[in-house]
Amino acid sequence: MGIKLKFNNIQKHFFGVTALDGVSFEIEEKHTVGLIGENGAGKSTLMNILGGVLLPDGGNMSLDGDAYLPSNPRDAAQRGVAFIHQELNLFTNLSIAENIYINSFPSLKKTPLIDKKKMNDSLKSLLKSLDLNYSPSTTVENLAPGERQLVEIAKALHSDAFLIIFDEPTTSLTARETEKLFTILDQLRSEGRTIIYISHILGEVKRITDDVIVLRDGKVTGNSETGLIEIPEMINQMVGRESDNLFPERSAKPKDSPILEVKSLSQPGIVGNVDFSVHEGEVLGVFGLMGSGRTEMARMLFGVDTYRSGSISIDGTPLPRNSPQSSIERGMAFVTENRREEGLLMNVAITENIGLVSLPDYCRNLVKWVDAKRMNEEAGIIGDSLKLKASDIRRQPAMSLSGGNQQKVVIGKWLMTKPRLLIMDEPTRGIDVGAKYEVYSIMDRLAADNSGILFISSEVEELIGIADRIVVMSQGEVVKVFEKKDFDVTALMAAAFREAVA
Amino acid sequence: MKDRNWQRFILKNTTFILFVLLFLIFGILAPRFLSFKNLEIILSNSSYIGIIAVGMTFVLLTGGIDLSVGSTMYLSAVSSGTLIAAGWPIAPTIAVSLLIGIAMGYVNALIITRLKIVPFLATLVTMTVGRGMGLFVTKSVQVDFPDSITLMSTVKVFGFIPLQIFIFGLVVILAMVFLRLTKSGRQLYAVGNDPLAAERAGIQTRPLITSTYVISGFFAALGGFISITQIGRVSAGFGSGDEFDAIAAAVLGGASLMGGVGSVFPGTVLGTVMIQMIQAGLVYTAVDIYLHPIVMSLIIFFAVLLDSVRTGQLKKMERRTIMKITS
Amino acid sequence: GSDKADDGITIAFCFQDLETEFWVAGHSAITNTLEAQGIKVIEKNANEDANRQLEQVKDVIVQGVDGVIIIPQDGESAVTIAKECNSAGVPIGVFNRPPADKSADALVVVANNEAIAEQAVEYIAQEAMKLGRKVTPAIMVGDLGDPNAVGRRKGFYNVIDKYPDLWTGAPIEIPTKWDSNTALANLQSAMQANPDIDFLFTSSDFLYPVIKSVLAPLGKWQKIGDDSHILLAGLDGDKTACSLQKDGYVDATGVQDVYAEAQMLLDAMLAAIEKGEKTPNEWLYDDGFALTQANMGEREMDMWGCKILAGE
Amino acid sequence: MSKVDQLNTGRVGNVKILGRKILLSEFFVLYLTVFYLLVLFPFIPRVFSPYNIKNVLSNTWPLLVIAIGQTFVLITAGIDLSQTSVMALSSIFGAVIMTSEADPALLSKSPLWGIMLSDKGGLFAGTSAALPVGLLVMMAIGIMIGLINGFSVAKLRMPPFIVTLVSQMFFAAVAIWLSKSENIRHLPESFSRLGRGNFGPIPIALIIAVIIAVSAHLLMSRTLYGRRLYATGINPRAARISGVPTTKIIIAAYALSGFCAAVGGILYSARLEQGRPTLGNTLLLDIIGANVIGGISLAGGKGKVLWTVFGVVFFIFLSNTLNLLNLKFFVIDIVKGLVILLAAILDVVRSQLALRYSGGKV
Ligand SMILES: Nc1ncnc2c1ncn2[C@@H]1O[C@H](COP(=O)(O)OP(=O)(O)OP(=O)(O)O)[C@@H](O)[C@H]1O
Ligand SMILES: Nc1ncnc2c1ncn2[C@@H]1O[C@H](COP(=O)(O)OP(=O)(O)OP(=O)(O)O)[C@@H](O)[C@H]1O
Ligand SMILES: [Mg+2]
Ligand SMILES: [Mg+2]
Repeated sequence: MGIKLKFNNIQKHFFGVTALDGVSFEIEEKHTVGLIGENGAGKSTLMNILGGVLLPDGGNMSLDGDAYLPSNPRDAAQRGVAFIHQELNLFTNLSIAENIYINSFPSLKKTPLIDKKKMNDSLKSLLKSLDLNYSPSTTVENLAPGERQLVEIAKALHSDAFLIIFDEPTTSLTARETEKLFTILDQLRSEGRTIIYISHILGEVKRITDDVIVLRDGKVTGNSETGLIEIPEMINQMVGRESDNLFPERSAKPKDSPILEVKSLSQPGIVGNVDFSVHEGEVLGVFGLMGSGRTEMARMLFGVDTYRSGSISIDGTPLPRNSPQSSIERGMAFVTENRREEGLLMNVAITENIGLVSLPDYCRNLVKWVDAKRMNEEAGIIGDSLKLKASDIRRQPAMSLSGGNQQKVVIGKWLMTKPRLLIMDEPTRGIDVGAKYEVYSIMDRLAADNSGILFISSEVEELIGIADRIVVMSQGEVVKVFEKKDFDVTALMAAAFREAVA
Repeated sequence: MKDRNWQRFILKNTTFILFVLLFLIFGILAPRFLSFKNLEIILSNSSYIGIIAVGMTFVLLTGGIDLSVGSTMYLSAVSSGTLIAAGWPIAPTIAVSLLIGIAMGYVNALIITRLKIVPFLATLVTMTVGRGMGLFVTKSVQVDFPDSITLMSTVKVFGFIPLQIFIFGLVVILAMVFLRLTKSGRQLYAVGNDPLAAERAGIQTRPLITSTYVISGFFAALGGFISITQIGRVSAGFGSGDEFDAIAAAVLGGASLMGGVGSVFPGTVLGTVMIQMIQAGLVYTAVDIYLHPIVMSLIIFFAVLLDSVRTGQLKKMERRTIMKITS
Repeated sequence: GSDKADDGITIAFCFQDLETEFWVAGHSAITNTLEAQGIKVIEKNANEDANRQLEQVKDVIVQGVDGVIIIPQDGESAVTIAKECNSAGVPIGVFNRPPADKSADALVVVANNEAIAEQAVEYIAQEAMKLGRKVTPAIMVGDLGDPNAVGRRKGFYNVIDKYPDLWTGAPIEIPTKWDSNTALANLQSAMQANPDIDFLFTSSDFLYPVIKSVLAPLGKWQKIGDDSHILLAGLDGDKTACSLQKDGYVDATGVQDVYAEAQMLLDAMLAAIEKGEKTPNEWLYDDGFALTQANMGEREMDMWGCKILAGE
Repeated sequence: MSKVDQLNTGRVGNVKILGRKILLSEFFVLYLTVFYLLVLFPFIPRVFSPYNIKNVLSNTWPLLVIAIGQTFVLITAGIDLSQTSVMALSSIFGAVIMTSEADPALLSKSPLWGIMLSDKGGLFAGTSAALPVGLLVMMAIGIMIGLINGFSVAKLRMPPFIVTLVSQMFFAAVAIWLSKSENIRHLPESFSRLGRGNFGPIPIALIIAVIIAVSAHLLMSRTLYGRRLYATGINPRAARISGVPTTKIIIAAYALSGFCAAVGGILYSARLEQGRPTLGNTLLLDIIGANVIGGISLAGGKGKVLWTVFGVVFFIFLSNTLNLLNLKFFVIDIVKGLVILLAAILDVVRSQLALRYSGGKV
């Protein structure tokens, strides 16, 4: 088999940060290659160069044996390279079909008009194969994040590219969708396409790739056949040290006194009769399939969305409806699942982002003078404790961080409020193993300090690893609450599918 | 279920329903208002600003703005006036004046896409310079147009459609087809929604943005010409302030200044015609002229309020239902 | 503030805009007369902004002009600007719109909008009486923020109120905002809503092309004497009005004599500069007149528009 | 850059560094204005005469105050087109309260006649309370209109452009209707002093403008409100979830804009010594233009008071010099447009350089 793609000494610097420092490796044709590395290791940057989004500062590439240097995404597409970005790249005001066909609309019998029927018909089976049960003419605005990610995938599958890049495609997908995606990847491979697959979930990488490339600080630190390398070794190559524990030991046991009590919360069509409580020192996991209503429930709890009936109380006192501000005053914190749109002020400095929620705590006197110095210091400390990888956190905008580090900023801004109850919606999505461990440790520390944590996740393993109890939701209702002793992957999955629950 | 569909229908068409209601209310207050002739007059008086507003919609869709349309109208009208006075035949004169519109649009586009100057400033510049150049030509003296031009406003296409309404209709249909059914049209929405993502998706944003300003300039010149056929005279203030009317019509029709949202039909057309209709209604019902703008702005405010309530309600209705519908 | 190096006289001419023929005529009357006498003219256009005009006048004072002539946006701002000139010791002439009061010293030429409108409308009233039936009057009102428009509307109403029995009802008011397109739309609506309108007064002559384009398709653009003729009167006295009146479409035109006004003002101004007066104070009156079908013979050449027409 | 490097690059390098510093400086628009004036100086030496400087500055203050109000709204990604009618309406109300005589021939048709206005003047005619009450009412009107705008935008979720366009139409018409198109004169001397008087050697208008500019600057850059204002402008959804009361922030921004417009209206009315129903109706593009030239983004989240100040100064000097140059009126438009274009181009070059060099520093 020939060489599909060759990187030779690729360099890329941003504002003094070295993102790629002489990256060289080759990818064999028809292989599926895993690309792994810590947050900020340079994976997305390398792919952006490959996809024509960025130009390298030095080095060269060759594709199919010819020199290759795309100056924009169109060039890349013409050379048969398709790219599913880490950040969703969809037009929310257009339909699914239009997003997929955005650059290749079929025309109606030699007129300049679009053949809508053809376009929509041709996609029906594709969407079905992805379990995306929407008409192709549905506007993307109406889709949940996970569903949007499926559209991105559909977009790449639909192109006839022979080199397809997946940059963390499963971050918004649950187990079932991920399985689906893997079947599709298999199919692509059998069609003879070459795939680059970036993920922080090393199990996935181990399972589906032929080769693994490891990046650390912009350099290649590992390059081997997947069969010849085990996960601990991958981690070793990624972080430069051994690590056997994926989850920290829980340092304290939950108390009996409840912090959050939710009683028959309902909103017609969305959630119904949700009852549960989070206790002091407890990590309460929430599991469910995509679209099971976990996010919506969390948003109601925090006061972002309205609900029709039921009660939410913190420390025994009911919470006013629909006011994130008073939720925060009562000690709640909320890491949303959508960091780009709801988590960060993208072009604002990192410290400002971290300080945003706790601003009132750094204000003096009547005019609410902000003590910027003190705030920046504290934000810096939080940043350090999260091992945030940035060159100058007072000036650098959040936008310039790697995906995982952005997530850390979001978590950081809530940690700064020293929350009593922290709601985390898919907080480990897109962050590397090391950072995940840190997030779990943070949860543990908070719990040990008597805070409560509501931890929404689609990864059963991490819930089992860190939660004290797990609530399983399906179709907007709480199906079952599992005690720690009953934790079991199959039982949890079964509950999520509502099998044998009755 | 039926109920819900009705609700949805009403919500989707509130602006149109309000339009019809207003028409009826004015009709009750002044029965002559309900005539076919009146409708024709309203449409005919909407056409020139409507055409400009259609062009403006294109620009707004990409998140831009075109303040120069009023000056473009003036400059191109002044040129055609000068050419006619110099003895040019009508057809090439019209062609030249439209070309001037295209040229102004192209200059806007160059300043915006090549020099990377924000649309507001870029078109503010062409607005002042354009007006200055027009004044340079006329020395502020009004330009009168011969009957051969003004008689065009009485031409009926197919024997019953007034020329200006016909052209307006044509512009609307073409624009609608372009925006809804062509590749460039859909890509325009994409660019307005997220320019960075559009770039990444491989869309050629620069020619697209250029085209919107060219279209806007062209329609400004065309609208200006339609206006001349109706009023026969171009004085130094011709077109000034029309940029705001055009933007207002488009925004009333639902276009967003942030880009990505808006439609030519019903949106902008309804916005334009609605303003014209209220204006006519106020004259029909003989409201004290000091109160005209007051009543007009209250009605527009109400229309926009209704629209935002409706959008909120629609969003709520279209929220996905997660729970299984039991029973 | 005259620190000028050369001996020539410099006069600043600050006008508020040149959007209609009337203002263009006023502008050329003043500049041509001045330049013919070898006087240097600095021109400033305030684009209908009283404040900008104040700023421009201050700017020309800085330049050490010998005199300032303004066409103010309105009477009140004229007072303020005149005071500015008084304190700088520069003679000021105010053209066409009189200062609201006499607290500042200025050379003022006044045309009385209200009176002129009244004269024109009075003629129509007399004509209407001859018809032996009631007449339905309508007025095209200018921009309500412009004092000229308001004065003309008042003059119109003075006559309407004087002959209450002559009219079928209250006049129909048609807003124009001094904008042709608005005027077109509203006149069309008004004619549709009140097909029996048979007397139309336009607050400015510049709207005649619009009036024609609305009335013609209705068959109402007819010469005097025709049964469907609508009594027409306007105000300004421009070229179009003159030719329409000659052709027998327009019954009467309120005229302010822009040339005579310019001459009066300039004479007074130059005399003051000659004498070294810094704050001359004198009011000169132009009562205007109405050029009607009845007095066309004698007074035609007193209307500036007719002079322009004849000159072409 | 190390010391040795600096020595080696020598004078050429120093000039380059200075050039770069100027280009990258926040004061760029100010430097640009100064440069522009220096270029013009040989042609119009009067530009630096004390009278002219005084004149230019006196034109600056009111516009500055109004433009700063606009800045608040622009930062929220909104726009306030109603500022001009705030000026007009507050001008009329202030005059109605303060005027010492009203001519029945002119004003008896006003809806306020007999209620707030008679031939003896306004409600507080001639009393010492006239000035303070008049000023308070004027500012209250500005704030009130701002609150209505803000409420419609933030609470009723209506688009800012159309909301403020409608309120511009509405309140401008109300001002004209209430005064039946007439200007109202005979305002107290103490009021006119605000526009043209001095406090010692310093014009009162300057003091007012500086107080407002400095407070606005501090408010935006140092206080909780300011931080939250930017956050709201950049990403309202993220801000709301982070506990920023975005609704209140936006409403306050519009109220501030209305307030500033009213203060501008006070200064302009005082200068013209009259209540004018059409005050400021042509000022809108200057207000927004000065902001945009200063670098404030219409897309929200970006801007500083200092930038607005420079933008206003640039605009005022531009029209002042064009006046002094004695160009034909139609040439003025052309030149004005081209100078703005040039300034805008330089600003683009500048921000691109800034992007490039900010990397060098870290
Ligand atoms: N536009 C940019 N401006 C400045 N720095 C950038 C930019 N893009 C990336 N970087 C920096 O380059 C480095 C590599 O980032 P990259 O996004 O490639 O990481 P990654 O491996 O994809 O991480 P993750 O797993 O978190 O997505 C990081 O330090 C990041 O901060
Ligand atoms: N039709 C829709 N219109 C707008 N937003 C929607 C719609 N459907 C879902 N969403 C949004 O998508 C998000 C996810 O929805 P939901 O809560 O049902 O999923 P979940 O159980 O959290 O699973 P996941 O987060 O994995 O998608 C929520 O923020 C919700 O508001
Ligand atoms: Mg990445
Ligand atoms: Mg979710």
